[in-house]
Amino acid sequence: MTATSKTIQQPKDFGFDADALALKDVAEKFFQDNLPTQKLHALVAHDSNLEHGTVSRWDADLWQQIVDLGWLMVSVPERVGGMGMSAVAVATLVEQAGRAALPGPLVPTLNVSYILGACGTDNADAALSLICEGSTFSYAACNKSGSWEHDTSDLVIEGGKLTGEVHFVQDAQKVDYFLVNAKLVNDNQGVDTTLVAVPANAEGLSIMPNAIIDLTRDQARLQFDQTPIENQQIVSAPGKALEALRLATPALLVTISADICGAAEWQLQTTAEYARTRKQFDRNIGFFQAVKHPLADFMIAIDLARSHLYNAACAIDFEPEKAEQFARMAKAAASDAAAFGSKKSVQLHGGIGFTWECFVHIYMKRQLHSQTLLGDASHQRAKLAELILSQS
Amino acid sequence: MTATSKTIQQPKDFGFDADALALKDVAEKFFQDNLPTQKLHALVAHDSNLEHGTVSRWDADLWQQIVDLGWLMVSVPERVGGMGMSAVAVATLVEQAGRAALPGPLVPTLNVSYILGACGTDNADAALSLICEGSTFSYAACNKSGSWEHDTSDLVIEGGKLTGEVHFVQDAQKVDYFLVNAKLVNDNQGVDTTLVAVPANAEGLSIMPNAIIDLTRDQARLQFDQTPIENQQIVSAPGKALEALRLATPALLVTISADICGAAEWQLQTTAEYARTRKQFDRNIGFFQAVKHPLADFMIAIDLARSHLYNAACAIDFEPEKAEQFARMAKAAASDAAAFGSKKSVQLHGGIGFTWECFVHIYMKRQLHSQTLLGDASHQRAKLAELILSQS
Amino acid sequence: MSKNAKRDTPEQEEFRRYCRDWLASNVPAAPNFKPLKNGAEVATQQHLEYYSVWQKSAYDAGLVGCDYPVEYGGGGRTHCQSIANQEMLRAKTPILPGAIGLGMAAPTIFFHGSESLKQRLLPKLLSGEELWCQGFSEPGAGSDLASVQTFAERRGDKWVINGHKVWTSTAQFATWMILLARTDKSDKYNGLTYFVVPIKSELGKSVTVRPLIKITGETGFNEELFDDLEIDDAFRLDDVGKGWQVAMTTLAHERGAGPLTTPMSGGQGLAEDKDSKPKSERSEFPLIKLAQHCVRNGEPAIDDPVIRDKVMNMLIRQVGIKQNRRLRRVPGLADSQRLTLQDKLLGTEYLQDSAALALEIEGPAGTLSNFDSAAPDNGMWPLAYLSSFGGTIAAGTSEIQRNILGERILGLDKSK
Amino acid sequence: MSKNAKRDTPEQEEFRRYCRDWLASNVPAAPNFKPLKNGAEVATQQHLEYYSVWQKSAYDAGLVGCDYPVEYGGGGRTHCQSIANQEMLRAKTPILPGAIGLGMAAPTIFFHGSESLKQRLLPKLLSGEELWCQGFSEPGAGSDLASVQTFAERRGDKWVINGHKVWTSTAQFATWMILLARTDKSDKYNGLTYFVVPIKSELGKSVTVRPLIKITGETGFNEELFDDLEIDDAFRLDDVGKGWQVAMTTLAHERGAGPLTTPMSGGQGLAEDKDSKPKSERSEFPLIKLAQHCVRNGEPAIDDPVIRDKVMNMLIRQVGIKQNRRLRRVPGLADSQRLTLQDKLLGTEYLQDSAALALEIEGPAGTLSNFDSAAPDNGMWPLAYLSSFGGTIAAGTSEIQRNILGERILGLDKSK
Repeated sequence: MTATSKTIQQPKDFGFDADALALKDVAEKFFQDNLPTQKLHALVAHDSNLEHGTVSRWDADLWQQIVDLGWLMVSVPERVGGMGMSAVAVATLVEQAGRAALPGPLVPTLNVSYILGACGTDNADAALSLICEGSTFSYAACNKSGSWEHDTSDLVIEGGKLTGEVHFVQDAQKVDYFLVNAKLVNDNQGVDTTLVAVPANAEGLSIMPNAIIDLTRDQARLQFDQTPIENQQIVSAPGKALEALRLATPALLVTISADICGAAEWQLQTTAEYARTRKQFDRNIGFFQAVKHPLADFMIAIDLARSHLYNAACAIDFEPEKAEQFARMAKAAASDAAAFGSKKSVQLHGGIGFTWECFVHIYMKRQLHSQTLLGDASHQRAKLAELILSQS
Repeated sequence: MTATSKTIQQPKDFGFDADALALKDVAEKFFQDNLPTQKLHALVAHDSNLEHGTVSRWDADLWQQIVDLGWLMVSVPERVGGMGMSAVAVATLVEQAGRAALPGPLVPTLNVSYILGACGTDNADAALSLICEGSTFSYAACNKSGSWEHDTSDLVIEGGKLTGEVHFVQDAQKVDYFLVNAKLVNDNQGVDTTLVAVPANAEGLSIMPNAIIDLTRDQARLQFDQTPIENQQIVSAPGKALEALRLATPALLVTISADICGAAEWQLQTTAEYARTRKQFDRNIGFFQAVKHPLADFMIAIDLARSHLYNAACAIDFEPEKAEQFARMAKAAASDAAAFGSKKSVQLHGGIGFTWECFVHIYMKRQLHSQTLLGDASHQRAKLAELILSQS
Repeated sequence: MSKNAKRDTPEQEEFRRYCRDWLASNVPAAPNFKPLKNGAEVATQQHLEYYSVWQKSAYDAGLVGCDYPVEYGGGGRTHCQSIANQEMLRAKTPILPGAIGLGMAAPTIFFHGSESLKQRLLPKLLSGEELWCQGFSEPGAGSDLASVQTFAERRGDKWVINGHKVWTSTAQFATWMILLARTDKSDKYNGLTYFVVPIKSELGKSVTVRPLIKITGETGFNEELFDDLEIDDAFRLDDVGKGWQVAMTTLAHERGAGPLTTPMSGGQGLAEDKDSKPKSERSEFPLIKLAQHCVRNGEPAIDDPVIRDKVMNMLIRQVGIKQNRRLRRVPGLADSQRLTLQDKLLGTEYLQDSAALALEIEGPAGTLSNFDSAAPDNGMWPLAYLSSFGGTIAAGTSEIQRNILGERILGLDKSK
Repeated sequence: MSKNAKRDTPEQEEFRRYCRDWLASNVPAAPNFKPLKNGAEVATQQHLEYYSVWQKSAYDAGLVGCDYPVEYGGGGRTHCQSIANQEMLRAKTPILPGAIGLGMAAPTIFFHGSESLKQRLLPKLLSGEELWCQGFSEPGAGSDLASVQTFAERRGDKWVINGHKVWTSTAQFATWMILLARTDKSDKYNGLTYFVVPIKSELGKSVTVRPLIKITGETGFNEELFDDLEIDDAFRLDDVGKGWQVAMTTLAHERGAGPLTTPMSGGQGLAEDKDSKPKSERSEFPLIKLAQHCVRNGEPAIDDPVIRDKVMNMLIRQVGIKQNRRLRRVPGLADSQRLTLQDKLLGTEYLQDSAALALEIEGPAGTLSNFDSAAPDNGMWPLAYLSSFGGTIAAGTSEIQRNILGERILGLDKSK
């Protein structure tokens, strides 16, 4: 595969080669076999009292299988022992995980692998090696208001100590390490945004879980109080952290979009199956256009979102100057598809859809959560407008 | 009717009294009898070549009947010989005219009667007397970009001469007078926005018709070249023109919203009638939810818009401090209802709806025009936000 | 007041004065829990006691059931229940716990019950001593009520009932249930029969009541299993096979379209009388305040013009719904039935869409549940969004509502 | 090129070279009118002449009809039409005027016509000497094609046709029409028969062709009235009563789903090859430029964040449609049929919604028609909006498209 032609920068097939196809097929079968929806429901929805809803239960054995399959390192470069697969391959893997609504830090770890890959330092490579060994990471950067920008972290490193609070950290109770975005205060050069790998059991770190709606994830606020930071924990090159984050942004948007697309396909198929078999007024309800047409619209929305997804993923590898643009389109399309489809998946199930025992609410709640991650659809459109209009 | 209670400022029935009911009933019957849709079609759609589309044909005899019924002066105060009816009565009259898609300067003249009524000068009263005698007016204030604000006119009066261009003037080829918004240049006091009544046949005035999509109206650019202005033509009090316009704004928004609501009801009923009788797949197409549900949604949108309409009209008489807020809500609701319903009225008519001989396109085109007059829905919402948020 | 407002009859005028006098000194003190908004919300023994005491007191004073004949425990008056309702609303009384009994069971028994059933059941229903619940919905019969499968088999003078009912409010407290059952499998509409069923006395025997867990994780509804429940034929309403017609009487009264006015009491616990003018749009429209407090990407959400546009659109919908309710009472200006039939759809979809917009306003904080102390507005919005599907699904889904509008108002062919 | 891209067969490779050579020196100069984008747009004698000359020349060179057998005037090649099409697109040749003949009539005649009809009709169809039109739609048969009422009555060896067809492109120039007629009133689907009908020779006699005026005031379609048109039984395709099945062959090829590749030529007059990567999104997405030039309430429309949000949403849809077309060709990654069936709906609704947004951007100037010199973008947008309903109505309305998706892809019960 090459991108020699001046007019055709991307390969027509999105770079979806035999390796990618194999990964997709294996992942599809793996989740079908190992995490059917009734198993997921028993796992995460076993307690309906949300007062206890501060940690999502996950299946440690299943997770170990995922680690053993090497899926944490699909996007880790080959030079540090990873699989170095194309972004479109990674997207299809995450889609299958999203379709199963997998509880576990797959997306957070993949995201960190992209950020570390963009750092290009020896320390970053060492952290990538940890991922290859099965360690999990989550990126921690949000201030209290949940900003979707990279330079708003309230964390500070001064005199080798990390202090402050960071919010909305994904799967915080499941990961081994946090990749923390902090301002390094340096007497000579002022303040520099810096990326630091911190173990979850670090001294001075308190993990304060949120009570959240999504049953398949957990989320927390991290409180650092004089947590000691060694030099080898600093993974970004001096003055280059924001640049690395900028480079990794399209991949971060692609993974969450892929998760949404996969979950949406589950919602579509599950609701269509119900419409094929549920009878009212002596007909399967799929007969009624008030059921059929929203499902057709949902299908279309999913397929547009998937088209954007692969286009964005392909751009990461073949057309990096367009990757952020396309990735923002993908996240906007995926979020809108999910909002529409989640609503219809519950509504069209009727009374049963309003019960805890029906599976659709698990996916609706996961989608509501995913929609806001890294910015919702209207945020993506605002950023897209900035990107497009600045080209004039 | 009084508004004494502190909590209930508006009468519950919107001030819709026996006189208003009588006016509504007479108007409804009048337009049914005298302007059935086939007559309208023969009148305005007789030539399908839009190259000739710079004037909408109208029925002078019909218009004279309208004048004779006194409908130009329904909102002219009784003290100057008008009928001084409630705004809600005026709204129901205009609704019926809109339902008939009446070609003729009814709304423009009513609008000017509200502006003149708010001026409160002897010259304004003299102009109102002209309306009582059957003269028609159109308000001319837009600059080239079609601004929806009152203070952006490019016209200037200097040394008793009016010069400049004004755009998007409604029914310009049908009215006897223009009420012109101009900057009066005064050596002592600087520049003052001023309202001036100018006869359509004034010296130095050229009327340059637009070619427009709407077949039931005409629109033009007016070019004034040293048109002489006498003192008695100045209808606003010094320094008070913008205040008068601000006072009249809710009424201007109410009349166009009423026109839209009436036309929308025609669109709904005509399309429902088609759905009751047109057969496809051996069923009347109204059986199909893809036809039925959009019509139900259109009905709902119309009724919400009408509810806003009467609330806004009632506020003009009983709760003036809220009138602009409510009127902007009414115009937003009416414009959105029209956009949705016009689209469905053509689409649900299928192939026949795409032909010139079917009547639905006449209403779609009138609605497209009405939607932008005085600002479309998103403009109204932006203004509404300003009004509401400034109350904090 | 406008000319169109209805005048009281002399009987009504006198009764209004009586109600006002009585209420002046008999409205109970607010409870020490959050006041409920309607009878279906009764969830605890504490609720039940507080509201039963109130219903009995209002009944004894003649404010509940006043239009029912004296021989059935009523007040024997004419068109006076609406007066009592208005005055109880005005006086902000507590709600009545017997909402399903008063609104649905009572008129159905009155129009279709035998003389002896009326005498036996109505007095304790009106006084609130016996609570009622409704057994219509089933797992397989939601929108299509006529497809109920719970079967009543005739055995001499008895009926033996087996089946499964769902979405039953207050079944855990009810003495009686109105029940629609199939008595003939070969005829969908003419194979239904309507019964009144004693459930409390059979609990744990042939009747099992279980709480249903909602999408939010909360309870609030029940399901009931009938396992060879035997009842007397005297508990049948109207003829065998007439159940569908009897159920129409129930549903008409549920929708406020039946001839008998439902006793309604309340105001306590309601923020605002829906007919009185609020002080400002902002105070009863929480999204503006929410958007001012929430930060989206570093700026208050309300400063984002896209959010602003959506918030204004929602405000316009809210005001429109209120005005729509006002408009429907103005004869000559609007078709009252056309507007009334829109009400459920408008209200429930507004609640859903405004909750969805609230989540958009909240951004990342919208992920937090009502059990997280950092959640804006105490985490009410994710809960409100999930709960809103109860509204768009129950009592005629939004899809069914649109059918009704197209068919009854626009005369389109039935979609079923 | 990626590994998945298809390779040419040796025959295709050689033919591609031949096409390229021939085209290098035989593409005609641009016409002195605005080049047309497809055969259905042919409206004047001038159009007809220019494009007929081109079709004849391309046919003579073997680029049109190359996959048809030699005995029917074809080139006798295998899978070469797609090669010719690609090369003609690349060379930006003029369009072919015989689109309905080539795309719909030819494959139908090929699969269902008698040997003598094939020999008689196909050569002049392929060469463009005889133009064809399609007589399917009727005033009462739009979405429901099987309800055609135009009646063909058998009289010995002849058929006598009476009826009314509508929405016929280029009927005024056509020699032949493919016609679906009813031959049995008692059987909806099995009562149809398919004919080829000489219409030019009967014009002004038993056939009347009249222009239909569109919602825009423009012409472009025709309607035809048949008044005792007598044709020979030899003009029947397939058996009596098999018209519906024959029509399916026509429709499958119209939608690009039939086995025979339609000869397509063009590129002249098209802004951009849809498969090649544009230089920038902005150049092929006119709404951004429009929003920069139009003023809404004193400011450039593009500075209004609400407009911006809508413009970006439309851009996302446009790019999505393009990527959807790309995705459908990647085996293993997507279900090609599922995506292909969305294409018409996506494209036509995008055109409608983007034109509506353009009108919103234009504000008051959106009232101006294409005949007003002050109209932005030469007044194309109001015209585009009105014209867009042709797209969402013709060839399967958007409502029918959604049925197809729900039924064929999701397996839901048929709504009819």
